[in-house]
Amino acid sequence: SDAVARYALGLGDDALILAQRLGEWIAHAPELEEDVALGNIGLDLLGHARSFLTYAGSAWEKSEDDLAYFRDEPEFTNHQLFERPNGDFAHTIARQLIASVYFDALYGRLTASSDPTLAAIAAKAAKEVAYHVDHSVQWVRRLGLGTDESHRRMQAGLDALWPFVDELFRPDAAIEVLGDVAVRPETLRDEFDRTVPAVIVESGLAVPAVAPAAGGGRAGVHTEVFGHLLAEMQVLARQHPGATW
Amino acid sequence: SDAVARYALGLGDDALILAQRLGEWIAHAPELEEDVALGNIGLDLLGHARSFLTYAGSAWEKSEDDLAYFRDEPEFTNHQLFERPNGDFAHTIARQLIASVYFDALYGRLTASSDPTLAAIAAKAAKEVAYHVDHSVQWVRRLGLGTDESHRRMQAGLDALWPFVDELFRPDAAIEVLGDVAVRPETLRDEFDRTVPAVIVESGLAVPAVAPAAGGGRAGVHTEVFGHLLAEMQVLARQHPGATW
Amino acid sequence: TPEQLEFERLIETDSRVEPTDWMPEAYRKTLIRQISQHAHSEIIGMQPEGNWITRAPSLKRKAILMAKVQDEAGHGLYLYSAAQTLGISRDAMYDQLLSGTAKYSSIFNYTTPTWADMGSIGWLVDGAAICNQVPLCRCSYGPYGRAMVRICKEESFHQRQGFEILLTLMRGTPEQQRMAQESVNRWYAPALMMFGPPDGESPNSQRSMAWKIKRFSNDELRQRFVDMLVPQAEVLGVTLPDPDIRWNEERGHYDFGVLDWDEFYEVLAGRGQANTVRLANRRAAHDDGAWVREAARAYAAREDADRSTLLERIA
Amino acid sequence: TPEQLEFERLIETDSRVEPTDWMPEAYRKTLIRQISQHAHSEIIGMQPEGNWITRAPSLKRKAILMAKVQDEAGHGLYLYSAAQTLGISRDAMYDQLLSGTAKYSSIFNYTTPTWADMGSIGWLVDGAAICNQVPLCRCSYGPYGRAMVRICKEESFHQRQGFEILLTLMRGTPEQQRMAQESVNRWYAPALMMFGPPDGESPNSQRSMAWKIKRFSNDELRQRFVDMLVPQAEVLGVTLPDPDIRWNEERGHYDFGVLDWDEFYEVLAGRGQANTVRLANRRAAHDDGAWVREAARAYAAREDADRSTLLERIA
Repeated sequence: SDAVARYALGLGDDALILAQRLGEWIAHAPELEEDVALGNIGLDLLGHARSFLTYAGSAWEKSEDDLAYFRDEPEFTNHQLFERPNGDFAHTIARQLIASVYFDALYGRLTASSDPTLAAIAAKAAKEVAYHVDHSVQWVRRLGLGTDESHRRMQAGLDALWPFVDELFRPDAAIEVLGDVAVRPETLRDEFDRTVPAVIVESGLAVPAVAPAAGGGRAGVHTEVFGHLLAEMQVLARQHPGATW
Repeated sequence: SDAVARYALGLGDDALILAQRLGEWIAHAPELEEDVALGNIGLDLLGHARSFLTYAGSAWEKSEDDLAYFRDEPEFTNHQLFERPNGDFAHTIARQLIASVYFDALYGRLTASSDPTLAAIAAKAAKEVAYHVDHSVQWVRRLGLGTDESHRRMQAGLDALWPFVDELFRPDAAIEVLGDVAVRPETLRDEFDRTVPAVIVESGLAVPAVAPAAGGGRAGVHTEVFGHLLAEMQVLARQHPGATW
Repeated sequence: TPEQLEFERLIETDSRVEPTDWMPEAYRKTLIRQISQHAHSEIIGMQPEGNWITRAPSLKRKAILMAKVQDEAGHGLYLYSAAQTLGISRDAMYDQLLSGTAKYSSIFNYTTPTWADMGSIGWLVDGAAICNQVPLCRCSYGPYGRAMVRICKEESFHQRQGFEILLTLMRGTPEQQRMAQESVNRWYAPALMMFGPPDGESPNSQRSMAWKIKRFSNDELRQRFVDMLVPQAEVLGVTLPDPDIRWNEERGHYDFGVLDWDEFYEVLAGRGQANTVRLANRRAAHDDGAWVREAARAYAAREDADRSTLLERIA
Repeated sequence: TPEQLEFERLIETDSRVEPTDWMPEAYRKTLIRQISQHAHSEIIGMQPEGNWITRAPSLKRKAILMAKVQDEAGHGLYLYSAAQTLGISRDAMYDQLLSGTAKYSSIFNYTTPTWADMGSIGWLVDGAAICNQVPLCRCSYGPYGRAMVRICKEESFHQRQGFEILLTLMRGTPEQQRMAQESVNRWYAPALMMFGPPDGESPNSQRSMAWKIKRFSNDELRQRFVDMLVPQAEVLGVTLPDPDIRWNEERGHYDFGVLDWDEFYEVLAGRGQANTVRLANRRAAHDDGAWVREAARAYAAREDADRSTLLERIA
């Protein structure tokens, strides 16, 4: 149905846009092992995105590429967190910590969806994001407890990304109506609050006390960096409309 | 004639692409005075670009915007120096030093062009680039002689941009045939060599000893960053072909 | 005291108070707060428009936009200078901005997702700013009043350019028209809120008016703005997103609907679209540029020392 | 010496030399140079393709490209490990790369202005690499030979993907076909030069062949490559940019034209399209990441200390 497709679209956009950001890191990571690790995570997310977008598109006779390359900014429904710039490695890790724990909680629950396709995608994705959680937790710890500079940068990264946490867990009327098919975002907040602040504190860092941003990603409202991201992502596909690659 | 138009196009592309890079600085400069200064320089260059492109386009019944927004990468004929990324402030200043002295020498001579339009554009531009030279020379001095860090960064900036100097002064068969209309690039090298190395040395820095890059900007060969720059610059105009703004 | 009487006389006779004149501490503080907030607004206000410089859809528009954003930096510098005459340093003001203790106009916490926002900011935001600022040209404090004269001239130029952007879009393709209307829909109410809360909820206004810093109340200025907008919207062909707008023959003004002040207070409290991003960007620029400013200082100190040595040798 | 005899026996009988075996110093040095250059090439080789990850024109291609570039980082790590068995540290090798004293394959100093270059790199550059590397699977030094077995498997996968990219373009729009042909025109000759100078001008080859590090001469491998390319180009429908290519019945091979070695030596001397940019990018990544690596070291040291304290307390 259209409502299920829109739900899948949101999940697909989240994964796609974060994968796009991680793709920017490749060949620029602080060490080769991280080129591999960030590439792996990006690839996993891209895989999730493709599954969700293909499923969403099946309701509208659109391909994953129609959706990824030929929608404009207000039609993208990813949460704003995922489009935020990479910043330094600590910023990226802060975004990864929030994102991975969110995905982990979400996919864990979505595995029980009454929609078998969503359940199957989530089951596969859940295994992969568990590794992503590990990766980010280890780095938050290393950077939080490493040197003065890494501590300062890690805290700055958390502070910069924290305003975008709230949006992930806001109630969404479009999801309410889906019943057992979808996971109500507000029900995931507990798991996030049990995990992430503990990691932060154990790493010698402070849970940021900052006001949440207004958000609106699921409704197509994005931060100013997003238009630039899309310009780059879509440039070639749009130069050759209708072409096959 | 077509040959004169192609010459003007090259000059226009040089100014346009450097203006685009300087536009990226605005609201991110190290101090407000530099937001103003880099903005001013960018605006001047954009003005030169518009004059040259309008003149070039008049031979082909194309507007400045047709040329700026609807050519693809291999049709842009700017030298590679101007498309190189901003890097840190020292990189930008290194690029400005090379660019401004080059423009200063070029426009000074082009004022005597037998083509009255080129001569008039050059005469106006020459006055403005004299200020750009001052601005960059002062900053090279401040950064070269300022602190250890600024010295290190300024040297790194010069080292990174120096491979792109050579291309500016290579003989160009397309210019040879233009006689008194154009300035043969190789004839500008002397003035550059009299000015820039002296500034570098007086600022306590070393003239880089690095191999020149292969170049080819005038023939449409660009460095890998250029496609990304174009994607951003042209995105909106291309989304609305034929629209007026 | 005689100074106090002299100050009161200056205010009463609509003369200017100058930096060297005696003034009440509260007057000074009020001005410092207002002028520095105004300066901060110019500086933060560079960001929403700066967002489109690299993507402006024509070279002419790119040039106009670059010049405009640069004007804003210039206004900021000019206003910081005016505030400095009241005995506060630019660094101190700038630190207040970066630490989040000083405010800037809440309007700049909205974002610019489309090119049409370059039009709406000019027409609506600069338009509201002008309504606010024209009376400030007669402000009792001399340096601020004079700064505003110059700034108002440039702002009205900016407003015309914004109007022109929207006009071109409204005469363009259906897509461009939609883009313009959608943008006006987003900016209209926030622009009206730029004049501040309704008069009943604006406690400091009274005193500022007595001191002739402020000349009209928030609601008076808002009314003036709406009266100006409605005919301009008709020329543009855009619909203002308020079904309650209608001409009131009796009042000689346009009536308009009640604004959603809850949203205003949300943004003011830091929960707008871009509050944290705006400050973070400004801080990043400041931090990334620290080594440059340090180098400039070190170089200047060295030059001074060289000059002293030279003078000593000559003597 | 008996060790020397044993080494010679291993070489003669096509057995593997292992890290714990005695080996001549020159053999060790040659291998270190070759393996580390190979590793560096994988690392620098991430850049020309990394350039298109954010712009890949379909999600499938984006995934394949990300996986490929990541494989290259993996190959680099794998090869550094193989070289380490010869008694050189990864940091030492990496420093040689960053300081410009070590070389990497000159082919990666060419740039990738179009998407079709993702096809040409796969088909031509990886194709040439495979021709070079398949014989290396039988290299006399064990760890290198075994590394090559794994790498060759992945490379031939990459080559197929590159072929597929070009095939899709050649079956696409006229613009796509032009893009593919133009790209092949640029990459063909540089790919042929990947095998190194003509045999007459390649002084070190002889010894490497005697040591069974290398199994075929540069020209033999180049011929093998051309023989492989010609029929594949026919399937693709692209023209190889060499008018002298024709089948030589007598030799049982394709004849081909003389290459412009001047350009090769220009690029080798640092005057290619991207030499300085490639190294500068790698250095920037290394410098920007210094604080991360330092933090990781400090954290690890702290963890070790904690563990020792814990053990002491238990004891």
